[in-house]
Amino acid sequence: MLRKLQNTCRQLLLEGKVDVVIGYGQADSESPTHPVFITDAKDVKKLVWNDKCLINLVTYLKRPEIKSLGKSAIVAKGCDERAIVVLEKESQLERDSVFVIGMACAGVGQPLLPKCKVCDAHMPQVADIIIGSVENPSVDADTRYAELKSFLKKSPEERHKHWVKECRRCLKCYACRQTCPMCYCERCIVDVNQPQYIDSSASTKGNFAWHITRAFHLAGRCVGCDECTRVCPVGIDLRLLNMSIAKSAEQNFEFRAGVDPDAKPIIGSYSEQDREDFIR
Amino acid sequence: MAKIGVFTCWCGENIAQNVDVQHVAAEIAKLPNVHCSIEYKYMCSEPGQAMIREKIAAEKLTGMVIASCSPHMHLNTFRKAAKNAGLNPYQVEMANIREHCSWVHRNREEATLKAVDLVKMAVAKVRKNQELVPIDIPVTKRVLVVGGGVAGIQAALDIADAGYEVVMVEREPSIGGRMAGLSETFPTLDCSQCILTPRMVDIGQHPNITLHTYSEVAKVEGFIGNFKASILKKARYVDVNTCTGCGTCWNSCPSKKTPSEFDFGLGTRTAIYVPFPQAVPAKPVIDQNACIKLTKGKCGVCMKKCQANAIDFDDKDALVEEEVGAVIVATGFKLFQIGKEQDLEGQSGYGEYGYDKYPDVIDSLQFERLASASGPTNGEIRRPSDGKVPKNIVFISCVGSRDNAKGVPYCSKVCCMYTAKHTMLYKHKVHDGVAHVFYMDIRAGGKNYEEFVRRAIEQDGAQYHRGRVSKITEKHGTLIVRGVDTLAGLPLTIEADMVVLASAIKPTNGAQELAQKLNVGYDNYGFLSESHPKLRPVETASAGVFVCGACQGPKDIPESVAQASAAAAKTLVIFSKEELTRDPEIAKVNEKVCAGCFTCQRVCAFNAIEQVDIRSPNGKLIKRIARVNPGLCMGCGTCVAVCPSKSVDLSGTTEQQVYSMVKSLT
Amino acid sequence: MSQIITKSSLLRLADKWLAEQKRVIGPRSAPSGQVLYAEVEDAAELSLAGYIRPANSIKDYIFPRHEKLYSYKINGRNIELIDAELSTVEQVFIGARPCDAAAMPILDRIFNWDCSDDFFNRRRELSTIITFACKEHDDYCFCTSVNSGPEDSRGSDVILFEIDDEKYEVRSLTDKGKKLFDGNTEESDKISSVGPGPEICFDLKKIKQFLDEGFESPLWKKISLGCIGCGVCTYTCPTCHCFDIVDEGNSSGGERVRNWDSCQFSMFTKHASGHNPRSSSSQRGRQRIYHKFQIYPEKFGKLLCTGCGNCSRDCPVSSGVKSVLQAVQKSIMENG
Amino acid sequence: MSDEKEQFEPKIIAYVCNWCTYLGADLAGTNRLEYPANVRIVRLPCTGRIDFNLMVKAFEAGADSVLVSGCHPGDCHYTTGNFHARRRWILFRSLLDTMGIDVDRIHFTWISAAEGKKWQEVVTDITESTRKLGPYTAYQRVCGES
Amino acid sequence: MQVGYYPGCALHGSSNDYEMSVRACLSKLQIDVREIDDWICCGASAAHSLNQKLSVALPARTLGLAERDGLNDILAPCPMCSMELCKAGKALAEDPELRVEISDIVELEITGKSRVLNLIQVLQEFGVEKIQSLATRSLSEFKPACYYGCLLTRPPKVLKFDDCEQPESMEKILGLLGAVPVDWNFKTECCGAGMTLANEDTVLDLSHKIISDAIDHGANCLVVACPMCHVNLDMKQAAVKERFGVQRDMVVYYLSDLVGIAMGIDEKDLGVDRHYVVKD
Repeated sequence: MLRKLQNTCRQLLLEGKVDVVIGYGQADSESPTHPVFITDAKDVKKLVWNDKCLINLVTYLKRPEIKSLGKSAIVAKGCDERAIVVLEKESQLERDSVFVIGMACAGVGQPLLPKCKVCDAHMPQVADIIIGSVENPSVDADTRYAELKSFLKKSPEERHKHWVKECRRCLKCYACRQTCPMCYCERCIVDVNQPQYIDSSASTKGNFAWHITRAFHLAGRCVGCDECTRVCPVGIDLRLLNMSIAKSAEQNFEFRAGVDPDAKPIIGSYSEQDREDFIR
Repeated sequence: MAKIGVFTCWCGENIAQNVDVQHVAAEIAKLPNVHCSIEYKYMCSEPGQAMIREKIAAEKLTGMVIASCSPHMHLNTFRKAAKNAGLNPYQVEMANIREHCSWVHRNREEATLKAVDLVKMAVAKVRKNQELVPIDIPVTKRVLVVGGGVAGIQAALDIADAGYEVVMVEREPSIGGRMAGLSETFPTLDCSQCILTPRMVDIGQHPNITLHTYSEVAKVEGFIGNFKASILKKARYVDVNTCTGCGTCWNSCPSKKTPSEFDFGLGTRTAIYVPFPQAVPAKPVIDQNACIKLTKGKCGVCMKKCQANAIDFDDKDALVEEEVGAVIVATGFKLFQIGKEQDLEGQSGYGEYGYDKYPDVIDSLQFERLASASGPTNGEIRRPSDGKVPKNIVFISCVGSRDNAKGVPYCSKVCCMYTAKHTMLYKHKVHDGVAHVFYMDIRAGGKNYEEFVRRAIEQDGAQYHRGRVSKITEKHGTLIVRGVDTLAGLPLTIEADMVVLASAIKPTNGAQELAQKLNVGYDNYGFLSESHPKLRPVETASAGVFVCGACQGPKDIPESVAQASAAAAKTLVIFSKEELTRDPEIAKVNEKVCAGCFTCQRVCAFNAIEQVDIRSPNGKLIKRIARVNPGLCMGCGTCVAVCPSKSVDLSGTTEQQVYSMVKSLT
Repeated sequence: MSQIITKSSLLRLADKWLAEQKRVIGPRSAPSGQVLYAEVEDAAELSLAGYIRPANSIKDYIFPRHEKLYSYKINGRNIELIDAELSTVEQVFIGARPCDAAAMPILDRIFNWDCSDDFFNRRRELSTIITFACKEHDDYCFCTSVNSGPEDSRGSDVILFEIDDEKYEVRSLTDKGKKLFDGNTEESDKISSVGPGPEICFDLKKIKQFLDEGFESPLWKKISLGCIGCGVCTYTCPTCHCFDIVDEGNSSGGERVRNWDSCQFSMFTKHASGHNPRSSSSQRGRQRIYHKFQIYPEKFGKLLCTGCGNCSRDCPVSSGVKSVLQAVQKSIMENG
Repeated sequence: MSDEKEQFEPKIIAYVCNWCTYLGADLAGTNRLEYPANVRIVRLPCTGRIDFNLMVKAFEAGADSVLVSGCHPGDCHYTTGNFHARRRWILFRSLLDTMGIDVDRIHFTWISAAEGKKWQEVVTDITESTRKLGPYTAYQRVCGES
Repeated sequence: MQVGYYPGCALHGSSNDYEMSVRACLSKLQIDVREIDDWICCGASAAHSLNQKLSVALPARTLGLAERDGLNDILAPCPMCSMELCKAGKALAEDPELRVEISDIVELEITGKSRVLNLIQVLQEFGVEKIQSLATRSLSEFKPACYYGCLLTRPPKVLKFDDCEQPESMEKILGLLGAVPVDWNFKTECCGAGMTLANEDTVLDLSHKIISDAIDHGANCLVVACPMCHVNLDMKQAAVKERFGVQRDMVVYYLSDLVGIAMGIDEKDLGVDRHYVVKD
């Protein structure tokens, strides 16, 4: 697989199809992978592919520094790739401005990341080329949201306490925001102080408001790559929040972000039949 | 630094009774930025307003709050007052301490407490208010009228007579619409064409009216005051300018077999034809499917015969652009297709009536042609099958109307009247004939309408049977009509020579497509939606687009005409100013921070948000952002709620204003 | 001769401090598995072994990420200011790492340079830092490359050396430290020490040279490409100390607070005018290195880095001071 | 304690649309329909304008309950605003539920300009139910913490 | 092609000639006809007038049996039966609660998914052209008036195989087999059906209208697909003749009779000789 990957990228660069390849590199087999940006065909050997390739590189497609490098090819797992679908839907990139190298992937991380255990995107869908091949398991919604389900067994009070605890830890380092491929706003609402939507302090109040906002701004957009959770230095399980909206979206609107390129975004569309049992 | 004046109103006892207004005024006086806080018996009264004006001038107020009744009651009153005193009217806010407070709370302490809060909120808001200036949009003083029926004609003439240009688009080769095909009209029985054709001629000759017949609206862009419509002129193969309408061509055309659309198939026409003698323009078109030259390549008789050599077989469809400031939709109606419309799967709606199976079962518009002096039988009632004059004729009303199972649930409104009319016309022409009517109810609401129906029954002896017809069968050339007379409580079988079905009224074909082009809503049946059933009956969801006539719902001629004039009046309101003034309380995009996700565009019900490219001086695309079209935005603010970066805000209810209101409650 | 304490009695001691209403702060594993410095209510919560170092640093409790400076009440037109009272709680850090403790003198200089910061100083006074010398290190550690090391005792009041799973050797360095342990240790002849620590991975002199000339070097752009612009490195760094002061409140009053801020945020240097002198992530990445290895040293003669490696260890994309400086070193080797 | 509960006057912040619910409340006034004085109305053009941040802010401002109300589906003055709003609420409620925020303290209603009576009932019911729930101390504690 | 077979009471009693005809015809077409084991009465016109639940439960049990035996398509040659089965199936498919309740009552798992077909539908399913290809003789001497009666095409919401007011399907089938169906009025007229014994006058009157209209429009025979219609038009024809003096006898065939004849089946095997009115 790795050879095919490297050859593909070499070709792309030599033929001038792309100016930069966004991929995974690694200092040595022990250390974690890091992003590499290859502009010279002879550097493709720097590319690696293994179960340490956790980062969702799609987030770089939104960064001006990377855009300025020209047309890019990107190494993407099935789960990462969904972010590209959403970014296209939201006019953040033109599909043909990026060459997607889809990697067949049966899961990454040691131990396997939680998302991989319930992943149904082992094989990329919209990639321009797919390298390798694995069985694409079908996962039912119950399994997909099992973690959330068990969390919701807690009483509302317990749940509230849980999040208060988590928010006390939060440093407001915004790693969750910065790493998210969907957080491409030029000015994040949390950086606005006229009006002050969200207290900028890393106080429990400020953190609480922040995490509600972050999660809800991703409603119908979060593709569940879980980067926010992975990068959190104090280990807040933001996955649960993202999941609670994703689940609602799937249950109420049969919608999963980034899965069906033709589906209408749920924020910005509506059905007269939308449920309103909670409305008096 | 804001200088705010707060004026608390007693509203006589209305407020003062349950709210301690002095206390409120005193409390509010303590607030920062509040320069004066005054209570008075009647703020809305002239002395009250005078006081307000003085204060504004004296204290040089930059904003003010009126604590009194509902803003829906007096906001404009006080904004005017402010304006007269030189304060920007949008610096005025109201606190509703009457409807929302003194009138609904008996406990004086609580009510007073709440009143103070309400005023605090208003002060907090006005602190953040900005001066707003109404937006001016240039207006193209031309109107596009879609549909050349009686409604369209009326609207067009009204506007043209007022001195503005009108562009009329008609799908058929001639204007006139449905009314041109009618015989006489209820309740006066005056000849339809006699009253309509002069109006048609006026349209044709009016210096302010550009007429596009045999044309359709292909596309409409833009917004109120500034529409751009592209109109598809179908190939006519006849040069309207050189053609004199002498008639040689259609008299000599060898292809005569085509069923006439105008006569609903009861007569035939030639391939080159004018739909009816009084057509406007009185110039023919060539039916490319019937023309021998155009189908088989040889013939061209008309071309040879034409003195003016106006025939051009190479004619092509063409697009013309028209710039207009308003659009009036008057596309009219068609009849429910009996036995053809699969309104309910497995049912062909009224197959049991054998329409299309028995030639002598016809619909009401066909009957109009039979009864019309200009019709295929020159006004004699003769049945299609054998030209025999029917001695027994049955009219069935509500065919499709008021029928959830097989038709449409609504009442088509005019059938009761024209059915009564039909019985009269029939009796006046066939004195020894008998006219039977099967009906559900007789709905004759309208000036002289009920009297008209009574006349049909009492003077012209129409036999009315309250009940439905279950089946029509045929035996030796007579139609066996079996139904029930629910008043008599007996089954009823009538041997008829001819049956006329009063078919339901539906919007004409293509009405929905047109509505989509204009961003106008329509109901389940395709009738265009007015923006308010009571108060804005001719306006639509998209500003500058008006509806009139049967495309908005079943209507008779007087109603259609009245509504057409209403639409014309509304259009003239727009044209009455050089520039259109729009409420400035609309959305605005902060283009610096907009990331261009266009969620706002998706939620906008008025297509008010467009995508704009921001380019560097050397033309390089920097980014694509959203921009609000002030001509279209209605100020709902849905875009604000969905914008994740809050790059769009709503003037008059900015995020700043709302948040400071909420914060003021702590 | 040396002083010894058993693990169990150390924990008992910690419980005693808790009983004395002292705040005890030490490594504790979070639900997610991360080990973080946190306030404990029971010595048993402490996890003293089995990891390299906590993901955060002890600075959190001396220079907290969110701190009230004063509060204000608005009553009609008059506004009343209320001073925030200084902390009064004694706090004991147990199980700090030398690279945490060594940051304290560095911060002291900052918070007492042009004016002395009462909030900070009071917390320092009230803090006693018990450090664990490092027996182990990982690829991220580079203390030895920045003039520190696994037994660096700067900033510590007490430093403990693990003898075996049971015992520590106690070296009290200050009276504060002594007071805590007096009477709770046994005499012993064991003198323990730890290994040499990580091998030196870049040459400070070379780095210094490069910084002197290399401000405009294209290298900065290259090595910052991967940065996603979060604040993890600065917020988990024992020495980073930038902060922002804001008012938070409503119509009836509020607080003026001091929050951590990060030079890695694009907003950090954004002017009201909209102009941003450090608009690109390469400028921001460069800034952090210059601050640590040139600007601060030029002012205070010391480095603004203790080589703890948190910046890389916690970095979402595994970048950080070490890898950057190694890259710098490499480029020097390659093209002088 | 129970006595205090009796005394407790909940603070309720209502975000209502200008064309239906606000007028409904006006009608309640014109008809002199009495209801508890605990509600503070914020008038917005349309439910579509009401962002979730506003509800969070209301709690931060010490509200014990929040009411969001607008035109019945299909009656929206701006044709579709309330449909978009409804969709967001569906998603937002599931998030709040996960965060253990008391969904019994966020009320959504459709109240038309003709339903002054309904406005009276809704406000009365919400006030009473909130009185029973007591002050929203859980959230206020969050806001208190530094 | 395989169909479950639900004869219903009529075909096992008064109208066993119909059963003969259907079985003979279908076996010639090599359609595997499986009689549903242990089927019970459909409730016909009686049940729903007594007890709504009973009127669902009776046909439901038969449906349940069919599902148990894995029969997806059920042929009910009697329109009354097929309508009852259709209605029950529809009700069960649309109302999960009812499904649970009824399944419980009849002690069978019912989904309501199995399709219920009448004779015409089965022939359509099999393929009219295919029948034509199997035909050995032309029906050119037959000028049938195809009589559907009041039930065969109803309820239209359920039975969508033909237009409910102006049906054509029988004409199509017979037309292809060479017959010359006449265009006439009373295709979907009621024959009095259940009134045979209760109110003979009405039945005779209605039957007379039907027969004479057929004759008026030049038919030389009637074709039906309903046991009840056959009884009223065939068995009662003598009585009709006696009362109204119809000019001549009209043989009343079942659809399957003529299809069978076209395929060269002996009239005896089709039970045509058992009719009251026979060709002289």
